[in-house]
This record gives sequence, structure tokens and C-alpha cells, in this order.
Amino acid sequence: MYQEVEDCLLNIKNLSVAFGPAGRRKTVVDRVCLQVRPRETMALVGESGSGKSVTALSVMRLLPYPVASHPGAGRIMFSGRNLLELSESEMREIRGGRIGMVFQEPMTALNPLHTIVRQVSESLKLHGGIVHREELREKSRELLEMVGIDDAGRRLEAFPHQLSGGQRQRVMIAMALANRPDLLIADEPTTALDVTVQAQVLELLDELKERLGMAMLFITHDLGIVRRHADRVAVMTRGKIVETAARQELFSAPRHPYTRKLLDAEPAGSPPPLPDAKADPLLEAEKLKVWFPIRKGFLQRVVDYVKAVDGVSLQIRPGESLGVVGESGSGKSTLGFSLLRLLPATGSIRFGDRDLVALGEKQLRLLRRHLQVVFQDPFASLSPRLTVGQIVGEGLKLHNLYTPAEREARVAAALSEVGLEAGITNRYPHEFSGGQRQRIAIARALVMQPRLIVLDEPTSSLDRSVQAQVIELLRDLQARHRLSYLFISHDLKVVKAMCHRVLVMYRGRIVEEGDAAELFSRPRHPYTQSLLAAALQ
Amino acid sequence: MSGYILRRLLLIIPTLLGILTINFFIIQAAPGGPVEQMISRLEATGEQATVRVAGSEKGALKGAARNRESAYRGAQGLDPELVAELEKLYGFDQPLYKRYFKLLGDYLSFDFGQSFYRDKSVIDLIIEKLPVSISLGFWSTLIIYLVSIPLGIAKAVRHGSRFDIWTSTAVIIGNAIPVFLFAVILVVLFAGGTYLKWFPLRGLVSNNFADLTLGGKILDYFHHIALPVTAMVIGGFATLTMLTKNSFLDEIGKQYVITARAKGLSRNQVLYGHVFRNAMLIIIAGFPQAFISMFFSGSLLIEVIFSLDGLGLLGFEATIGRDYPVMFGTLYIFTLIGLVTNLLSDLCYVLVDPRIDFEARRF
Amino acid sequence: MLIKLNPLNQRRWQRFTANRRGYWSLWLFLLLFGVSLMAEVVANDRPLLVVMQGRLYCPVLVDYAETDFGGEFPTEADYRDPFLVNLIHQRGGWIVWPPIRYHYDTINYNLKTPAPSPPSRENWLGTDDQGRDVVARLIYGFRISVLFGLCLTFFGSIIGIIAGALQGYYGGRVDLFGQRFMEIWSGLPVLYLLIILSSFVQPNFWWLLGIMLLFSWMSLVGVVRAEFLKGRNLEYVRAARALGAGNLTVMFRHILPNAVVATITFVPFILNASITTLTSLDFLGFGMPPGAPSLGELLAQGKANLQAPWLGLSAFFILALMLSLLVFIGEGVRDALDPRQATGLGE
Amino acid sequence: PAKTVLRHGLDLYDQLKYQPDFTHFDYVNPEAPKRGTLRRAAIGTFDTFNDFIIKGVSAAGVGLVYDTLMAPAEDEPFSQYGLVAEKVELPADRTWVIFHLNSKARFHDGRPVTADDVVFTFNLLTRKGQPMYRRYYAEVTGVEALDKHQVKFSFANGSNAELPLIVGQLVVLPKHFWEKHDFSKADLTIPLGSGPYRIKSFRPGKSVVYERVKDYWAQDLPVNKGRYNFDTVSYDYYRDTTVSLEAFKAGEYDFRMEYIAKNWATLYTGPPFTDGRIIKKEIPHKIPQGMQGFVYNTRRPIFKDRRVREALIYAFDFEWSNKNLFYGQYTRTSSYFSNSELAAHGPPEPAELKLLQPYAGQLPPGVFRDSYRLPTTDGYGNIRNNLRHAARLLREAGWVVKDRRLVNAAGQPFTFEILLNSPAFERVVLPFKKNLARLGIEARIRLVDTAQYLNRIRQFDFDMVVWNFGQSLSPGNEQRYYWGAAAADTPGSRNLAGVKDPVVDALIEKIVHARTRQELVVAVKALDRVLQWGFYVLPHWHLSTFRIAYWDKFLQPEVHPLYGLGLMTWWCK
Ligand SMILES: Nc1ncnc2c1ncn2[C@@H]1O[C@H](COP(=O)(O)OP(=O)(O)OP(=O)(O)O)[C@@H](O)[C@H]1O
Ligand SMILES: Nc1ncnc2c1ncn2[C@@H]1O[C@H](COP(=O)(O)OP(=O)(O)OP(=O)(O)O)[C@@H](O)[C@H]1O
Ligand SMILES: [Mg+2]
Ligand SMILES: [Mg+2]
Repeated sequence: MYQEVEDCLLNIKNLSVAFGPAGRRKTVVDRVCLQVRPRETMALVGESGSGKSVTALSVMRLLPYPVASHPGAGRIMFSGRNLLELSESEMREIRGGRIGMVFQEPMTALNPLHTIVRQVSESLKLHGGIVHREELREKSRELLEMVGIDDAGRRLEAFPHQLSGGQRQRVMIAMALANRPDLLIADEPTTALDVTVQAQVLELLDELKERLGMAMLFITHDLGIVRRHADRVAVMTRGKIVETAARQELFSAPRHPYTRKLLDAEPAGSPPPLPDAKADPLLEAEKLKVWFPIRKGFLQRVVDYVKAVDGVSLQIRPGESLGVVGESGSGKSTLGFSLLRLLPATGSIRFGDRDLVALGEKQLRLLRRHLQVVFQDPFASLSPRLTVGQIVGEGLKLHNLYTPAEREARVAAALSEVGLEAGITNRYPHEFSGGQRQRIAIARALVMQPRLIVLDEPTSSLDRSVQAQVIELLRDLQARHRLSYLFISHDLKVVKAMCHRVLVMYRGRIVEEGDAAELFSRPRHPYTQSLLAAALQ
Repeated sequence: MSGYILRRLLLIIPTLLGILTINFFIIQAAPGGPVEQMISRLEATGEQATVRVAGSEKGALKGAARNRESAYRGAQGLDPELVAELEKLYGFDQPLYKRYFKLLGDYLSFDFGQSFYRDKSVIDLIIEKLPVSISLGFWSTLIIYLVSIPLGIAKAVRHGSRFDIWTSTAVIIGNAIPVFLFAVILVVLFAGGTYLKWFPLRGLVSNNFADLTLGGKILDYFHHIALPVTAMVIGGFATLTMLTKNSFLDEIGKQYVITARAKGLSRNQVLYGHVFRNAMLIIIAGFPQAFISMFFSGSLLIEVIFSLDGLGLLGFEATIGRDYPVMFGTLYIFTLIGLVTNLLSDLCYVLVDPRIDFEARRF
Repeated sequence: MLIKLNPLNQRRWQRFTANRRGYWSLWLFLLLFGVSLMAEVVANDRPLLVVMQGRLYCPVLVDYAETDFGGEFPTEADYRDPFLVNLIHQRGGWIVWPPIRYHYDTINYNLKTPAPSPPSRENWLGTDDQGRDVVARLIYGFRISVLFGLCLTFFGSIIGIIAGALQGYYGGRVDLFGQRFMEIWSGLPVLYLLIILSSFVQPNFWWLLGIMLLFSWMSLVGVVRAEFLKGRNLEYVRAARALGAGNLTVMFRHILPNAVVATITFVPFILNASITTLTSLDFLGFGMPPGAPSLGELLAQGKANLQAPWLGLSAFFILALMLSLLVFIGEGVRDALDPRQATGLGE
Repeated sequence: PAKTVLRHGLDLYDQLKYQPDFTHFDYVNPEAPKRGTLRRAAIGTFDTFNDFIIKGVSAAGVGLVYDTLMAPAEDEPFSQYGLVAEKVELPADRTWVIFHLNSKARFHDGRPVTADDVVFTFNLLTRKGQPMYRRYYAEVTGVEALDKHQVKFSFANGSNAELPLIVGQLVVLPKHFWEKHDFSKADLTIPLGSGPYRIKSFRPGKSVVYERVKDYWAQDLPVNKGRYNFDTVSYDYYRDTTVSLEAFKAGEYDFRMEYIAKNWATLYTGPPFTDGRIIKKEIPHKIPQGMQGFVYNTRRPIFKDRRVREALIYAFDFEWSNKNLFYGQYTRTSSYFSNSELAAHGPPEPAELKLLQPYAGQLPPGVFRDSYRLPTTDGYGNIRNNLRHAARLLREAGWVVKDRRLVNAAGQPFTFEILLNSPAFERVVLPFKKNLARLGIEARIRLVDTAQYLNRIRQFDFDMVVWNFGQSLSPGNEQRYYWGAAAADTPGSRNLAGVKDPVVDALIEKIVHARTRQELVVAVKALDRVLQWGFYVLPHWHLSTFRIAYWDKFLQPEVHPLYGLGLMTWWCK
């Protein structure tokens, strides 16, 4: 399995990564070897928490040293030089210049106080040597357009918090591509993108690969993408690379048991049958509107509005999963927030027999027990100074459910149900992998045993097997407790496996709505059609 | 936002009114007033306002014979008639409410009146003291900011290193040094007659300042303020340095810093370009305040020791000496400036962090 | 540890101890503070014990008249009086003294040189300009200063944090009027309040603490308010609300930890400033009653007696030591509370 | 009409030391060369040269600009010789005085000094000047210019022998100048005078320089001969006393007088002192130092009993304080007229006895035996004997110790408050407080700011204060104000102790109406005795020397005047 490849662009040899101080060191990446050749797309797939992101970060030398360390004699050879031994200034030349990186969690990865144009043009300025403001701006706009952000000119002046998840992710990609790097390390670059945009972006990457000879280390959970775009695939589990093979070889003849498990675990099945299709809706929203003002100048005058949600009406019945799909930036997350009154919205929202909009702060708070949400960006939604145990147990404590001991047990159970091992309750959010954080967020919602959960891309960072596990769990809970879900996702397979009905959103409005099976088989709206076309490509 | 600003500007009026009112009535309650002060000045029985700070001239001899100033001792003491006259002079023959409304009227029309004891208008007095205050304030603030912020950042980057420990110790010790003691020691060591005589002892410029060339003037000025400014800044580094350091430490671990580094930014570019703004909200937002206080800062002790006439001394003497017009004048003007600065500083929050607003939480 | 810490706090404690400076500073500070709390048995002009004619006397705790020992005055015994000491010895009694035989207000009548007299075997750090032992005054002064500082800082910070939190979190009217209130409040003439106060009571520790507390809380408000203005928009705050967290929970569990950094940074300095405030009040003559042991008075004496450097130096040394310890402890606490072990940026 | 004499000088009892033909005072060097500079320092700041009005802080030394009608002799108790006024006409009953102005007198602008100017000055000062002037000249009923050079002051009644001298102290301001300038403005208008110096330059609040008037009209008058020898005199202002001393040592100024014993003993060291460049000197004088001490407010029940007041004296260990706090520099004050011939020491003389005898019944027997001898100590803090004495006195006065506290028959504890406004006294008071504690007395120390302090003093709202009753060499009617029964009930008077003793009142009248110096001295001594034995004040200390230090640039006449320092008689080497 180990082979010396002379013409490798990137050659990782025996790389190990450990966290923690000398005494209590925990190895999370164990003697990994990986090669990426020029013009090659190397896909790195594997279990959530297996060390993919950490490996990628090691290449950039961006781990939190000295908390992180590389025990043993690992090497990372990049065009013949050992990156681990380069000086910081040499490293700087490589970062962003010769190696571009797209981070897994784009929502938190952008500087919250800098405008988009500033962040994008910074890369250009640094390695591209462009200095003129106008030119930088123009180039930045081009880059944004390239990754499919509509209305790019206006988005330039936006701050990250004013963008949707997918938009932020594309900004990340634009930044990584700004300087036409030799190697692009993309850590789940398309998780927040709808299928059409995803296809567009992937095509762009392929094109760059062809035109500029860019190599890619592509970390993903989406085997569909791997199948279509990767040249070779490495499979990682528990800190080790267990199998490296050419794409076809891997898919046709997986050798390692884990690989086989991974390939087999397709999201499948269908939601549990609706117990009572005629039941009164659990949640009912009418003419919901969320308009974000666009402000300008020192005095912050409002010059225009972003109509993120523009007159949406929907119903969710008990025990029902309602899928929401749609273009990135179409207002799905905003809809989710506004339904739970986490954003000021106009319109009416009824939960059971209560009018959420009219509800006082205190009653609403009591009601929140039954209304949970999993945020699109789990990292940002976890208080950085609370431990996982505190985070997951907080809701129970707030609503005074159970005794402390019971609470602890429930928290542990919830964590293990989403596939997290025991004994992590005293760790802080930043010490986890992206997928692990996502599962923590799910556990936090589930532990409350609510009646409705808004799930905003809950499985985007999960590998297939965990994804299946989580979906199974959600379905099981639904079956047992008549749970309702508002399920926002780009992954149509998952939507299909989860949802009874589906809404399609486009620019803040619902363009199509219907029974899941029917909608997938007979899409009516052109956007839905293009979406499905892209997904089934 | 403009609505907010307008509201804030309008609120300045009741705020000023409140401050004046409270001060007015509190002062009425204080025992002893300008009349007593004047009597003590006339009889030379009082102590200088700054006696604690500047040291007593007389020590344990109360009426020490200076010379035969007045052989006629019968002149001592004041009869009630004269006291009444003094009261009239200071307007204390008027009932309280009349005095109060007169004060309000005068101040609303920006008429600050005259000092009780000096033949100067309050405004003139303040203007007269400005050069000293500006000199001390400007240079010391500048130095403190220029040193503390980079130092704090450097310490954050080297958290726990030797450098960190020693600089911490140094700025803390600096902070612990009592200003007045330090100033006096500076004087004795560097300007006195016992050790080195490198710096002038007092004042902002030399007596022959007018005759100097431009270069000479500048040199002379810095020669004079070197010691006072040193004494002023020595304790000032600590807070800002530590605040900078800790805020930076807090931010450095965040995700966007890694992104910035992944772009290939150098350490300083990351620190100053990205972390700075995030970490320094408080400091940046506090800057208008600092900037204004640069011009109006007064440091009583430094001014006394270096024989500088600044606002610190003016304010203190007015307070202790019950020079109400000066007191109210300075209070009014500084409060006004303070209020506007507060507003600016709040607006700065928004400029620094666009996510910030001052609206009430509605949801 | 006697108290069983939960694993989280254990981890914090570990991180705190990992910062050796902070750790040792804590112990040293506790030691000094402990000693100063027991100042009466460390430095006192009353013996710890007198045994005479089979009876046990405990002058540190109990007041005895001179006549109780067979002397002539029925008033409080002066144990430093050779007359009394002789009397006790003559009657076969013996005396156990504290290590330092001076109370803060004990005057050493037996000075070799006029006060302030330089350090000697008798007075380790010399005497002040009233013939009182500097070490004893330092110990008592440290106690008063630290207690004053701790009380002021503690209560001031709590009020300040709450005020800042409410204003920053709720914004709107709360903020608008809260801020105006503070502006008016800070315009209060502190010096006059003190003068008024001192015209009807002798200002003492508690009075000064009260008066200073009226104003000291404002020092943290700005910072905390800014952090809350910023923090209330964060994603995890929204997540907490989504969980049903009430305003208080959101404020103090989720946003406050962000303000903690600034607070911890400021606290040692606020403490120092409190002590300095007391110092300068003493200095200006509006402070503790005359004769009370205060570091401020010692500093003022240091300035007035440049020929006696031991005065200023002792006071300065104690102040510097205390501040350094506090700042180092603060750093340790910061490290302990910081979930990410602060990492460098390479190099 | 009374018989008048034309005199060359004035004093109280026609015993002038210098004869009409004197050419100079004894304590000057008539040959002193006129040259050089005297640089002095002042503390604080100044903002005006108008010394005469209530507003503003006037510059140090501004008096050098003016001449007064008469000039004092510093080696006589209270006498004046002609300056602007060449001769004085005074009737025996002293009901008026006419000053004959010197026709050569000129203001600095060359205009002559006339009687009109004097009248103008007098009216100006009493009308627009500091309120002090009105009080000072209250008994002057009229002033008129008799002709160009004669001005007459009339007095309310002739009983106040001092009045002519007091008028003699009047400065003369130029009418023509002040008619053009606003006298009520306390600004930095350079004033016009006729004196030995004029203002050469100044920096507001920082420094002022006076230069000698080259053609000073009075330069050769006997009173000025040998004086004003410096070409320039300058004052630099400092804010801080420590810094000002440093400046002196650094050679920033030339002359300094020290008032603080500790500084005198410890700070005047360093190279310039050891190598003799600075001379440190104590010059004895005979200026009366009056009485400084802790004043008992006898209005308070606690201090009504003189035995109590005497007892407390025993608790004050002056010797220890002097040795350990004042480097032994001070003398214990035992008289209300200390450091002067007016002080009563030892047994009374027959003349005094004669005065006192009529009141034998009202006075303590001690008065007739001796002056009051203050208890002394060995200076080592061991005052057991004194305390024993004090305890006895207290017991006699009805105070007994109960539960280690001193209480009276009603069981009220003996506590009182010592009111201070200067921190300098803390170190004196604290040992006293400790000693009092051994008697079972609780003394509280209260330090307040000046305004509050004066407020309380004026209302007599205190138990004990530190006060200095200053005295001149010629005590007079001010004694009523100090010790008179009427003053005891007048708020704002200086009878702080609340002395209300008919004997004292009677003796004061004797003083006020003394016809000769002899009579005066006897009456004052008698009063002194009565006051001493009345224990109204717990006496402090005084200093009978000038403590001066100066750079070795100056020479001084061989003779020092007894009643002054005579700095203006010095000259540059
Ligand atoms: N700062 C840290 N301290 C301790 N452990 C960490 C830290 N960062 C990551 N880990 C651990 O390292 C392991 C690998 O994390 P990594 O982020 O590489 O996973 P991943 O393969 O990218 O997973 P995912 O697909 O979920 O993103 C995880 O078990 C995680 O808990
Ligand atoms: N605070 C804000 N201010 C202004 N515009 C905003 C704000 N938040 C979101 N938007 C805009 O509203 C639109 C909808 O955003 P939203 O996050 O709901 O999209 P989304 O459907 O969740 O997209 P994605 O799939 O990419 O997460 C986007 O165009 C976004 O730019
Ligand atoms: Mg990952
Ligand atoms: Mg979204």
C-alpha cells in the first residue's frame, strides 16, 4: 500500500497528529500516508471524526500548535519540500498561494467584521500582487460570479452574517481559488449548496483542474460526487487510512470492510407512514414575511430590503416531516428561524392552538420545550465556553426536567444515540470534528423530546453510515412519539428518505409543494425540474 | 440610526440639567462655603487646597513669623457685617430657588460667569489651563496607546513565554508605582540639585521661550514635558496592555483566524488586519473618550509637582476652595464634551461591528 | 482538594495550576492575606499571654487594667511600659509576645534618632514620621487596603456587570436611560459627598466603602455593555433562546462568559485602583480617620520624607507585590476559563 | 486745642530710638554696594498685581513697588520714621495726625506724590479695597488734604494710641493712574508706584521680576539708606514644597526660609552644603510668637473645670515630641506673649502684684506666687509621674475611672474631639491621644478641610483646636477680641477658648489704656499670668530664630535687627 511516488505534488508520509499536553496526548491521526498527483482529484472519504480535516489542516500547518503535535517522523512533502520543516515565512508563500483551502464550516470561517469584498480581495492582493482597489473589486466580483453567487456586485459589500450558509461557503471557495493554486484542499466544500449550484461549482473545479493543472484533495461524504469527480479515493477511519484506490476500483471492488460498509450505507427507506393525515396541523404559518433591511452609509439609512421570506404559508401535522428544498440563499434557514420566532417576522404562526406571534415572552419560553431547532452552522450555535455536557443538558435544566442524575443519564444516552462515544461530555465544542459537532447539535434538540424540530441541514457533515444512523434515529423517534420535522436539506436523497411532503423554495417564495414521492417523480415548477435533473445527473 | 442620534442629542439637555441640579443641591449641603474660604484667605488662617499633596509650608508652626507683616493684630477676625457683605458678594443673600434658576438660566445660555476669587471668567481660566492639559494628555495618551497595544499583542502571541512574564511584571510594577512619589523621585534624581541636573524643574517652557528659534522652542518644550509625561505614563501601560493581550488571546483561537492564515497572511497581517478589529471593540470604541480626555485630562499630582497649571489643579482647587462658578463651569463643559463623546463612542461600536445596534430586543 | 470538584472544574483547576505563576501567586497572596487577617497576633503591643501568679491573662483578646497586674492605673494596661513589665517579672510572671511587638498605632518612645528613624533590629523597616513601626503598619495597612479593595471590587464589579449586562442586552430604553442615569450619576461631586459626610460622621472604613461603592461600579459597565451589545447577536445566543432560555440565562450563562475576559483583566486593576482611591483619599485628607494604618498615608509620608526612603519603598513594594500577585492570579483564572488553550500563531 | 509737635517719627510712647538727625538705621550697612540679583521662590501661583482688592492672588513681593507714608524700624518694637511723609504732626491726645509729605516724592512716572494721592488712596482702599482695610481704618473718621503736601487724618477718639502708626502704614497709590485704570480688576496690569522697585517682567502665575528703580527718589532717605541693594529681585513660583527645595539646592533661586523642623534637620544636605556654596543659618529674633496650643473650648461642659484643663497639660509630652519629631528645635511656649519682653516669667513683680491684688479673691493663689510652670518629662515617653498628677486633678474634679474609662458622677465618659485642618499636626496629636487613653480619656481626631474648619471655628463648634494667638509687640484692643467676655459670645471672634473672666476683662482695659510702655508691659504680664493660670490653652512650642539658607552670594550687615530678618539690607558680594 505504501509506495514512493516520485511525481507526487503532495506526498504525506507517516503523518500522525495528536492533541493534548505531553502526558495526556491523544492520537487522532495515526501514521497516515497519502499522495496527490498533479491534475488529480484525490477524494478523502471516511467516518465522521476519523481525522480527515485534521490531516488537511496539517498540510497547511494550521493546527492549534502546541496543543496539537505531530509525534513520530511524519513528513508532508509538497513539490519536494517537507512542509513540516519549512519556516513560517516560506509556509506563508505556500498558503493561499500554492495551496488553497476551503474549510469545512464556512459559516464560522469568515471574519465577521470584514466585508466580503475585503476578504476576497485580500487573497488577491497578497499573492496576486494586485493593488488597485477597482481592479481588486472587479476581480472579486468575477470570482463570486464564478462560484454562482447571484447579484454579486451587491454582495460584495455584505458582511458574512448577511449571507446564507451556501453563499458563505461559496465565498470560501472563491477565496481559495483566487490565486489559482496548485493544490486545492477542499473540506466538504459543497455541503451547503443546492444540487444545481453544487454541480456548477464542481464543474468549475473540474475545469480549473483541466485548464490550470490544479490538483485537489477533496474531502467529502457525498459518494455521488466522489463517483463523478474523483480520480482516486482514500478511505479513512479511526485515524487511519485503510484503503487507497482508483475510483472505479474502489467502487467496484472495495477491499476494506469499512469501505464496504460505507458504500452500502445509502440513505434509503421511507418515512414512517403518517398516523393521521387529517389531523389538525401542529404548526401552521400564514403569509410569513422576513425582510432584511439593507443599510448604507454612516447613518445606516435603509435603502432597500432583502426579501428573504416573502409570504410563505405552510402546515405541519403531528408526526409529519416536511422537507424544504431550494436554491442556496432562497430563504430556507430564515424561514426556519422565523417559524420558531427566532427572527422578527410578520404574518401568523400557530402552534397547536396557540398563536406564536401574539405569545408573550414567558409563555413562548415555556413552549420552546416543544419546538427545537438544529442550526445549519452547528459550530456557531454551540456556546464556546460551555462543555458538551452542559450544552446538551441545558434545555433539560432550563425547563426543570428530571433530576440532575437523570439528566446526566439522558444526555449521555442522547449523545450515544447520535453515535458519539461516552466520556466526551467535558470537552468543549472546538475540540470536535465538524460532523461530531453536528451530532451534538442534534442531540441537544432530541434530548428535549420536543414535538417539532426544525432541522437545518442536519446531516451535511455526516458520513453515509452515520447519516443513515441519524436518519434511522429520527424516523424511529417520529414513529414512536409522533414527532414532526421541518427538514431543510440540499441532499435530495435524504429528503426523500425522510419526508412526507416537500416544499420547494425559490427566492423567498414557495414555488412548489406536494407529496414527496409525487413531487420527486413529477416536478412541475421549472426550478424543481432543474433541481432534480441536477441531482440525478 | 439618525433617529437614534437625534434622540441621544436631545437627551443631552435633560442630562445636563440633572447633573447641574444634583450638584447644585449637594453643594448647598456641604458645610462651609466661599464665604468661609474668603475669610480664611483674608485672615491667612487656611491651608492651601493642595496642602496634602504639595506639602505644608508651615509644618507644626501655625502662625509662623514670616516677618512683621502686620503689627496690628486687631485686624484679625471679621465682624458679622462683613460676613453679610461677603455673602451678598457671592449672591448668598438670595433664596435658594432664585440662585438655582439663575444658574440654570446662565448655563443654558452658556454664560459661565466669573471665578469667585479670581478676576477671570471661567472660560478664560479653562482656556488658560488648556496648554498644560493638552500637552500632558496628548503625549501621555499617545505614548500609552503606541506602546500598550503592540505590546499587548506581542504578549498575546507569546503567551506564557519569558517575554510575556517579564513584560507583565514590568507594566504591573509600573502601575503600582505611586505617581506622585515617582514624580518627586524623578525631580530629585534628574532635575534637583543633589544628583543629575538634566531636566528643568517646572513649567511648560523656559522663561526665555519667546526668544528661541523654532527648533529651540520645540526642544525646549519637550525638555520640559519629558519628566511629567514620563511620570504620567508609567502607570498607564498596564491596563491597556493586559486588556489588549487578553482580548487577543480570546480571538486568536477562532476559526476566522485560521482562515486568514490559510490565505498566507503574515502574523502581523493576521493580528492587525483581522484580529485587531474583533478583539479591540472595547478599546477602539473607547478611543473617542481617550482622544477627548487627551485634551482635557488633568492630573492634579503631576501638575502640582511640576508646577504646571492645568485643569486638574484648577478643578481641585475650585472644589476645595468652593469656587462654585469654576466648579460648575468645568463640570458643565466637561460633561457636555463627555456626553457627545459617549455618543461618538457608541456610534463607533456600530462602525467597528456592524452587527451591533441599540434597539430594544423585540423577539 | 477537600471539596469534590466536578470534572469540569477539575479540568479548570488543572489548567489553573498549569500556570505556575498564577498558582504560586494565589498561595502567596492567600498567605499574606491570611497573615494580615491575623495581624493582631502577629504585630501587637499587647502580649499574647501573660502568666502571673498562677493566673493566665490573654491581653490580645481581653482588656485588662493595669491594676489587674498590681499596677496603679485602673485604665487600660500599657504592656510596653517598663514599669508594668518589671511589675510582672517581679511577681514571677512571664510574658509571651507576638513576633512584632508593635500595634499599628504603637509609638516607639525609645527612638535612637528622631522619627522617621531608619530600619533597625527593633523596627525592621524603621518607623514612620510619628515613631510608629512601619512593619506593623504595613501588615495592618495591607489588611485594610486589601479588604477595602476586595469589597469594593467585588460588589462594584457585580453591580457593574449587572448594569452593563442589562443595558447591553436589552438595549432600547433600558440602555438609553440607563446610560443617561450613569452620566448624571458620574457627575456627582464625590469630594463634596465626602466633605458632607465628614461633617456629620467621622468617615471610617464602611462609610468610605459605601461612598466609593456608589461610584466604583461604573468602571466595568462600559466594557460589559459593549460585550453584550455584541454578544446578543451571536448565533449561539439564538440557539440558547431556541432552547427556551430566559433572558437571565442567556445573559449570564451565554454572553457573560465573553465579558469575563475583559472583566478578569480589569479586576486586578480595579482592585488596585480601589486601593489607590483609598490611598488618594487619605492623601487628600478625606480618607480613613487620622492614625488609621493605610498604605496611602505611608506613601504620603514617603513623599514628604524623601530623606527616609524606607517609607515610600515599603509601601510601594507592598503595593507592587499585591498588584503583581493579583494580575498573575487573574491570568491564571483567565487560562483556566479559556476553553481553548491559547495557541500561538506559529513561530 | 492740644499742643502739637512736629516729629520725624512715630511710636506709641514717644521713646523713639533714632533721633531726628539719624542718617541710617543701625542694622544696615550704609556703604552696601547696589548690584546683583536676589532670586526667591514662592509657593502657589499669582494672577494679579493688585494686592489691595479681594479678588485674585497677588504676586509675591508686589509691595516693593510702593512706598508707605512711614517706614518701620526693625529694631524697635513699634516705631516708624518718615518716608513719603517727611514729618508728622501729632497732638498729645492723638485725636488726629497730619502727615507732611516729602516734596521730592515721585511716582515712577515722574509725577510728584501729593496729599491728594494720599486722600485718594485712603478712600479707594476703604471703599473698594479688601474689607480688611475698612476694618483696619474703622476708627479713622476723616481724611483731608490740607494743601499739596499736608494731609490730615482725624480719629474717632484718642484712646487708641496706635492709630497714627496704623495710618502711617498706608501705601500711597497714584491717583492719576488709578483714575485711568479699573481698580476693581484683579488683572496683570503693571501698577504704578513710587517704591524702590518696579515690575520688570513676569510670566503669569510662573514668575515675576522686579528691577530697582535707578533714580528712586527716596534712595538716600535715612530709612532707606543701605537697603534695597539688589538690582533685581525675582520670584519663581512652585507648586510643591519638596520640589521647591530641590530647586533651591539646584541653584534655581538664592534664598530660602524653612518652617519645618524635620526638613531643616534632614534635607539641607548635599554637595552645595558640604562645600559651603549654600550657607545654612539660624538667626535669633525677638518677634513675639504669641501662644500656639490646643485651645480648650470652655463652653463645653467637659472643659468648664480648670482642674480638668490643667490635668490634660500633664498628658502632653512636649519633650518627647520635640526630641523625636522636631529634632529638638522648638522651645516650649509658657507664655501668651512668648519670645518677647511681655512674657511673664517667674514670680510677679510688685507692679504686677499691685494690679492683681484687687482681684485676689477671684484668682487662683498660684497667680501671686509664680508664673505657671509647665510639667516636664524626660523625653523618653515615660510620663507616669505626670499622669499620676493628672489623674489626681481629674479625681478632684469629679472624674473617676470605671471599667477602664474615665467617667463623671453621672457616668458619662470623658471623650472629646480635636479638630484639625492641617495634617501636620497629626503626629503631634496622636501620642497625646495615647497618653490621654491611659487616663481613661478618649480623644478623637478630626481632620476637615478649610471651609468646614472655619465654619466650625466661627460657630465655636469644637472641643479642642490647634490655634495660634499671634501677638504684636504692642498689644492693644485686639486683646478684647481674644479674651474678652463679649467676644466669647460673638460668633467669628477669636475668643475660641470662651474666656469669660471679669479679671481678664479688667486687665485688658488696663492694657488698652496704658499710658507708657512700662505700664503696658506690666499690664500685659499680669494678663499673661491670669491666662496662664486659667489653663485656656494647652501650650505648644515656638521658634525664636529664622531658619534660613542661601547661596553664598550675599553679605549682610554685622547687626541683625531684633524684630525682623532685614533681607533687604543684604547685598551681593
Ligand atoms: N482541538 C482538538 N482537541 C482535541 N481533539 C480534537 C481537536 N480537534 C479535533 N479533534 C478530534 O480529532 C478527531 C478528528 O477530527 P477531524 O476534524 O479531523 O474529523 P473529520 O474526519 O474531519 O470528521 P468530520 O467528517 O466529522 O468533519 C476527532 O475525533 C476530534 O474529536
Ligand atoms: N441578517 C441579514 N441581513 C441581510 N440579508 C440577510 C440576512 N440574513 C440572510 N440574509 C439574506 O437572506 C437570504 C436568505 O438567506 P437564508 O440563510 O435563509 O438562505 P438559505 O435558503 O438558508 O440558503 P443556504 O441554503 O445557502 O443556507 C439570502 O440572500 C441572504 O443573503
Ligand atoms: Mg472534518
Ligand atoms: Mg441556510
